[in-house]
Amino acid sequence: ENTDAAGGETKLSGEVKVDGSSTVAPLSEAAASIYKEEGGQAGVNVSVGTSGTGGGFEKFCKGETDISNASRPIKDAEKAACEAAGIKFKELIVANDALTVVVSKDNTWADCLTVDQLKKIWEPNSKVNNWNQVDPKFPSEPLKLFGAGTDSGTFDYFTAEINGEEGASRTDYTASENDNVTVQGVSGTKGGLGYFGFTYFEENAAKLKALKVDGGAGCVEPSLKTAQDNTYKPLSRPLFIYVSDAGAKKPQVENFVSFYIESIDDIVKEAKFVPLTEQQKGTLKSEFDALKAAV
Amino acid sequence: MTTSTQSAGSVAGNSLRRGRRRPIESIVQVLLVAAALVSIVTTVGIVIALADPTIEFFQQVSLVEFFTTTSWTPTFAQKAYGVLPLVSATLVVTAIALIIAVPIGLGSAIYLSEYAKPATRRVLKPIIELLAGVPTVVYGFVALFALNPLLQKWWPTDNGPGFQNLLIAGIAMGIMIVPTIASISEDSMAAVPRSLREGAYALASTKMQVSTRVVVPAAISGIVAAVVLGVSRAVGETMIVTIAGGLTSDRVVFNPLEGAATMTAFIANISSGDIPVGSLDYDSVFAVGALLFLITFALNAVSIRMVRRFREVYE
Amino acid sequence: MSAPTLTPTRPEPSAPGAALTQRRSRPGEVAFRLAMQSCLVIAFGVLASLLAWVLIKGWNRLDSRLWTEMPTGLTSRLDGAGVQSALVGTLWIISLVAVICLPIGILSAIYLEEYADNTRWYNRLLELNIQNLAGVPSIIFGILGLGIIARALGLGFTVITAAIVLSLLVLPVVIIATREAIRAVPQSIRQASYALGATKWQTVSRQVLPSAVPGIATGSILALSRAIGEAAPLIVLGAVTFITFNPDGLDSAYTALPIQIYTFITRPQAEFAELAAGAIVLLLAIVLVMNSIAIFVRNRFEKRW
Amino acid sequence: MNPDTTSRPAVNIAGVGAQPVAGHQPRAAAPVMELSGVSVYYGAYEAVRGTSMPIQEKQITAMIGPSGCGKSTILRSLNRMNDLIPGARVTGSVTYHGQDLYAKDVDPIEVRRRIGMVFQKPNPFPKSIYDNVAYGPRVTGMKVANMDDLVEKALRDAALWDEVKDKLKSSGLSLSGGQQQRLCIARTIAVKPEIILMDEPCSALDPIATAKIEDLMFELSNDYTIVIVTHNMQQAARVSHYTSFFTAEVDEKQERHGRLVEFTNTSKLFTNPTDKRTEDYITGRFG
Amino acid sequence: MNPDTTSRPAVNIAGVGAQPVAGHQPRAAAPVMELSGVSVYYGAYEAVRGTSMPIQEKQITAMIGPSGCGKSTILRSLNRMNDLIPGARVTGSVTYHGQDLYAKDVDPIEVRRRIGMVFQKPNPFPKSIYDNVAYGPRVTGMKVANMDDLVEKALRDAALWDEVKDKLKSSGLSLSGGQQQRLCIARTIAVKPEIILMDEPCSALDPIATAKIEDLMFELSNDYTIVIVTHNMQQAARVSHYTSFFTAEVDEKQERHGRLVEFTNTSKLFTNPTDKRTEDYITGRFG
Ligand SMILES: Nc1ncnc2c1ncn2[C@@H]1O[C@H](COP(=O)(O)OP(=O)(O)OP(=O)(O)O)[C@@H](O)[C@H]1O
Ligand SMILES: Nc1ncnc2c1ncn2[C@@H]1O[C@H](COP(=O)(O)OP(=O)(O)OP(=O)(O)O)[C@@H](O)[C@H]1O
Ligand SMILES: [Mg+2]
Ligand SMILES: [Mg+2]
Ligand SMILES: O=P([O-])([O-])[O-]
Repeated sequence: ENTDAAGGETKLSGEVKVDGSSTVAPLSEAAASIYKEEGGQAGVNVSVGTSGTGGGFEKFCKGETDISNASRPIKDAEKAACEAAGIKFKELIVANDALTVVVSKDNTWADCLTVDQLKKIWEPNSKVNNWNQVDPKFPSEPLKLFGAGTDSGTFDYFTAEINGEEGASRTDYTASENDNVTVQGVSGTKGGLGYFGFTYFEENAAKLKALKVDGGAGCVEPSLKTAQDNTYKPLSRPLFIYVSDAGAKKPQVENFVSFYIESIDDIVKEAKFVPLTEQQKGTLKSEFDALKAAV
Repeated sequence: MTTSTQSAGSVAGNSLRRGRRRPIESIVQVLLVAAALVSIVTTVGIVIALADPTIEFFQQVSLVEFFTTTSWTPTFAQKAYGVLPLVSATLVVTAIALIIAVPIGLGSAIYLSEYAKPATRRVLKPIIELLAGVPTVVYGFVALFALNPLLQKWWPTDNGPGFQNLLIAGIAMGIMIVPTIASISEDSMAAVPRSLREGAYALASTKMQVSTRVVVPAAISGIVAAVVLGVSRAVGETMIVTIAGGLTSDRVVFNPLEGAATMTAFIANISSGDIPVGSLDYDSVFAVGALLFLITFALNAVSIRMVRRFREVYE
Repeated sequence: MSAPTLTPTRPEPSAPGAALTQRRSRPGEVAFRLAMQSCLVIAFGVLASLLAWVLIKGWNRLDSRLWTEMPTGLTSRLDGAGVQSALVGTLWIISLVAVICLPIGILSAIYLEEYADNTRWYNRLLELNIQNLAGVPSIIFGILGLGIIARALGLGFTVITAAIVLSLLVLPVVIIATREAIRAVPQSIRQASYALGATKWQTVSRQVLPSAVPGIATGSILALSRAIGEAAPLIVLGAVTFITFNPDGLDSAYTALPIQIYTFITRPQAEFAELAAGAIVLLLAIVLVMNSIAIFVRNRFEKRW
Repeated sequence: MNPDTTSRPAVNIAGVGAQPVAGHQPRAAAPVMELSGVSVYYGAYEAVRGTSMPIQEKQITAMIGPSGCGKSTILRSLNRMNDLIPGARVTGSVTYHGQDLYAKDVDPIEVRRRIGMVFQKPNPFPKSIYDNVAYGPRVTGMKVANMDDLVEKALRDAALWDEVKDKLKSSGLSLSGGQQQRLCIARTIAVKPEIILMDEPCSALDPIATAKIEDLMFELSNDYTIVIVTHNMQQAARVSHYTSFFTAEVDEKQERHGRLVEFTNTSKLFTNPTDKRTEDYITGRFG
Repeated sequence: MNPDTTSRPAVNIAGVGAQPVAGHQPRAAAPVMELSGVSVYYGAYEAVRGTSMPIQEKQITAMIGPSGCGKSTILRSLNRMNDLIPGARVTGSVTYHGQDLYAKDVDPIEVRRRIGMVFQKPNPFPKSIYDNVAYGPRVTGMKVANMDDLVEKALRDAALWDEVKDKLKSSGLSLSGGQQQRLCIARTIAVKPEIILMDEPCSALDPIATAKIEDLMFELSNDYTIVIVTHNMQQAARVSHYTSFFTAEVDEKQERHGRLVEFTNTSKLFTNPTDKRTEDYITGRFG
């Protein structure tokens, strides 16, 4: 049935409102672009906002959007807001990401950091300001830190995994909503260190060096494969879209999400994210079917 | 027409009593007043939009903490609500902008008003006004991708400015306000009556003497008003600092080579981001907004005074 | 006093008829002139090179695709991407701003200049309020829009919300410019009209306004061009950043050029920076053309009474 | 225009060596307007004090006096143009055919239609010549059978028709100063007022244009009552039937107040002034 | 001031009934400046044509004539104030003690130090009274032993000292119009010029202030050469030793050009003008 819709036999119209994480936005933008070209529904208008994961949920739980992009799972407080407003939803994992820790190409000493070392660097009130404080084997080189904007899902995820509490972080680093700042900052600073989504590393691999991360099972390098098979621990993360029941009732939204799921491989490729595993894809389909059934 | 005598011309002794009603006049009056009220409603709206969350904010954060502590980290786990870092960054950027814009703007104005040939002035003045209209997102882009790389390249020492820093934001902002300052001070210099210049020339003054001893002092309140306007644009400017100024706000920064968040940059970043309505963090945006509103309010009051004085000087 | 004394030294002030020819050399004079001139040259030089830099940076993007193509989320197709939806969004917003803001602004100005008795406290308050609003940072208007217009009035994140917010933002500009234009119409024209038995509105509508049209047009265009370039309030309003369709109504989602530029800047692919530069050139072209028209109108048509 | 029905005043303020000529007596006439005890205030400042004088029908009444003595102020009080100045206030009585001009139920717009005004600097509207003249009839809602005829008549009466008949569509501002002033007069005539007030109508004009306007004024006095303010004594002497001389007195608080010193017929005022100050002024001992 | 050494001109332009009094003859004197064949252009427009006249030392020379005839233009050519008007150009010769004022190597700033100027509207700088007077000596780099003395002397000479001695620090703009004009004169005197040019210095003033300035001018003529433009014939007659009468001629292209009609001593010009146009003007037949 949804194949029919995706094939464009029924002419749909109306809006599909997507908002939320700026990390996930490229994925939904790619979906929207492919949908526009191949979805066969010229009357459907998809818009993708980038209010951030939290901002997205805020609108989502007010019923202002149909789909919310998220770079972390929904928080309890947000869930409660949705419940209070009578908004039911389904969480769908649409891609994987590897939060990549990067240093300058001039950094010849560090190849791998343990989670403990990362924590030592990033924990609240950390006084680590030189690479040799991270590891005495490292040379004396001032450590300059760059990181995600403090109101992003990326920041939440990184702090939760490394420092053990969401939002817990030292504060004296160059924070930016704009990951290009981190790219430029780290690549131009010999002792620089920063983190962001895998895509930004891939696009700038010529300027940056990605560090391996030792989550207890040895050093693992971030890559499509290690992110997919979850061996890049603890910084590989899933990326989500949340679809509301009310949204899914709208034929054009249902049609778009179906298309999103059908074409997920192309979309992920275009957006340069880490693709889903076969198992994840299976879950995705079944979750969506469950959603449709519920509607 | 109601009176038959309307077109009778110079018939003597016609009554002058109100003959005709003029309903259009009254309708127009009502419309005009209604339109004028829109601006009052706007101000009231701003105050309402700011007041509620701001009051809530200050129920949880004391004014003392807000104004005296030196770390602003509402989005971190260990939250701190001292607004001074945002204020200091705003000050630094504004100061840099003025250091650049005031001399260049004023110099340009003096040249245009006292030295340039009328034909030159006729061409350049509109161009300056034209440049005053360049959208600020353009300056942000240019600061980030063109100016800062240059600055980093030319910086004499190793620990030069970072990718985002207050210096570059200030420079870009300075460049941005040059046209405003130049144009308004030129206006006020042009408004100095010719007769004053002639009086000075007739006393055997040179051009420099006329410019610096007569024209600039006579136009000073207009010039000050231009500078104050420049300050208030710098304080309220958002895009440049958001793009090129940085976001750090955990301590008071006076070193322009570091990046730091100004009040506006904080608002722009947070209000597009990840915070739930009603939370303290959300309220903090409005508290900063209210502070910004008050600061610009004060600046405007100064500027309005200046302009008024400047208008009255020669009357 | 008899024959003129042509003493070579600088004469005692009252010595009549002394030679006028020994020009004092005035090096300070020359230096000052040069300093002032360099200020102007620097100002123009810097601004010109910045604009030139943007032009060069966006050069590859400066063809019709910029406005015939939509933005794309497909990194493999970035070459063919444009900013049509943002351009159309900007045009929508600006037309609405014109419709909302200009009548209100012009009527307010007429009230203040021609009708208000400015010895009354409420009229002075009104005036002060407008001058003050003119200096309120644009981002505060974003907060107003978010809290009151989008949420409290329930207009949501739509074209009309953006248009109302930007209208309120530039309203003081229109009012102040219109007042200047109205004030520039000489009193003698009003008096002549009243002396012929015209009523107030007849005088205002038939004499004052037509004469003030160039000034009003100038102020209006400048206000609109300011509104076109504003990004900050739209960011606070949460303007949508990716749209592959053109807005089709007041309640439609939208994006606008400054927002599109801002989001392009944050993307990792180099093509986005290029596209941002291209979009900037487009935005600049619109703004500069509008401003030029405004300045031309002012210089060409403004009456010198 | 029939010269026989008018008596042209012809006082000549002579330079040394020129022969003074006594002016004609004004025609016998009834006052159309009467000022009695008129003071005009700008805010708290009393600009002119207790002025009483008549305005005679179809005569030219001139007001002279040094700058700032309140001539314009009094003139404007005659058609309530002072209403337009915030804070201006008139006390005493100004009557028009016996009606109090400042009574509550008097419509100032109606007043101004009856009592027209021509200003110091020619101020044509930035419209076509035709529209300048047609403006008054249009806004006052006059019933006009044929506007073209009315415009032509007014322009003829203002002695401008021949000069502009081929370019009625061009802007009033394209005319020379003297022509512009005649256009302003035509515009005023077009609404068929009874009285025309003129505030230094020639002071912005060259001598030739001035002569034309003076001739015109004189012709107009066949049909209209004219009040003219002038700083030019010669002009008052040349053109008017009656002259009032104003001056400014300085009071104990060093404030200056305008005062009517003498009002009488023109030839008497210039040949045989009653007041010492008038004599000083017209003989050039001050001013 | 010693009245014996000066001859006060006293031509009286009389109204009817007043007795004309022939003016005194001017003192014998040598010309300080000479205009010969001076024409002044604004761009392509020739505002004044071929003017030739001397300026006599320590005498008052008046320039009269209807508006627009080029009086101000000629006056400004005497201290190169025309240099400041873009496009203004002077042909013919203006000499100062025999030196060509417009020679290449003449320093216009030096010219203006010697030949000061007072303007129609009083234009004190928005500075203190003291600074207004001290301005000239300061900018010209005069060696001044004691500036206070110099300021006092200048203010005394300008007959203003008594009125302002207690408020030298208050703004020049706080003075009345007449006082402001005397301040401008004091300011000019302070740089010890040889010649003072005055362009309608009383036209913005009331009669009392005017009288004061006229007295002052007359006293100043003991020490200074004065050239005054006035639109007020009476004033010229009262105050000057020599008078030049200008008028405007209209040429074949309908352009108006100023022309010097007659230059002679004041009493002769007013009692026995040579030119018909002068006579018409002073007898009030036009203007
Ligand atoms: N609108 C006004 N507000 C306050 N004072 C005014 C106003 N108009 C005129 N005055 C004052 O009233 C007095 C009389 O002015 P008015 O214009 O009537 O004089 P006038 O005789 O016409 O002079 P002039 O010959 O210069 O035109 C002057 O002192 C003037 O300053
Ligand atoms: N800066 C200027 N540019 C062009 N033309 C000028 C300029 N100044 C004066 N004129 C013209 O030159 C002519 C003479 O002007 P000028 O001011 O010398 O006359 P005036 O005799 O002083 O008149 P008034 O009595 O009105 O002051 C006039 O036609 C005037 O329009
Ligand atoms: Mg007057
Ligand atoms: Mg002049
Ligand atoms: O935009 P975020 O994914 O960082 O919330």
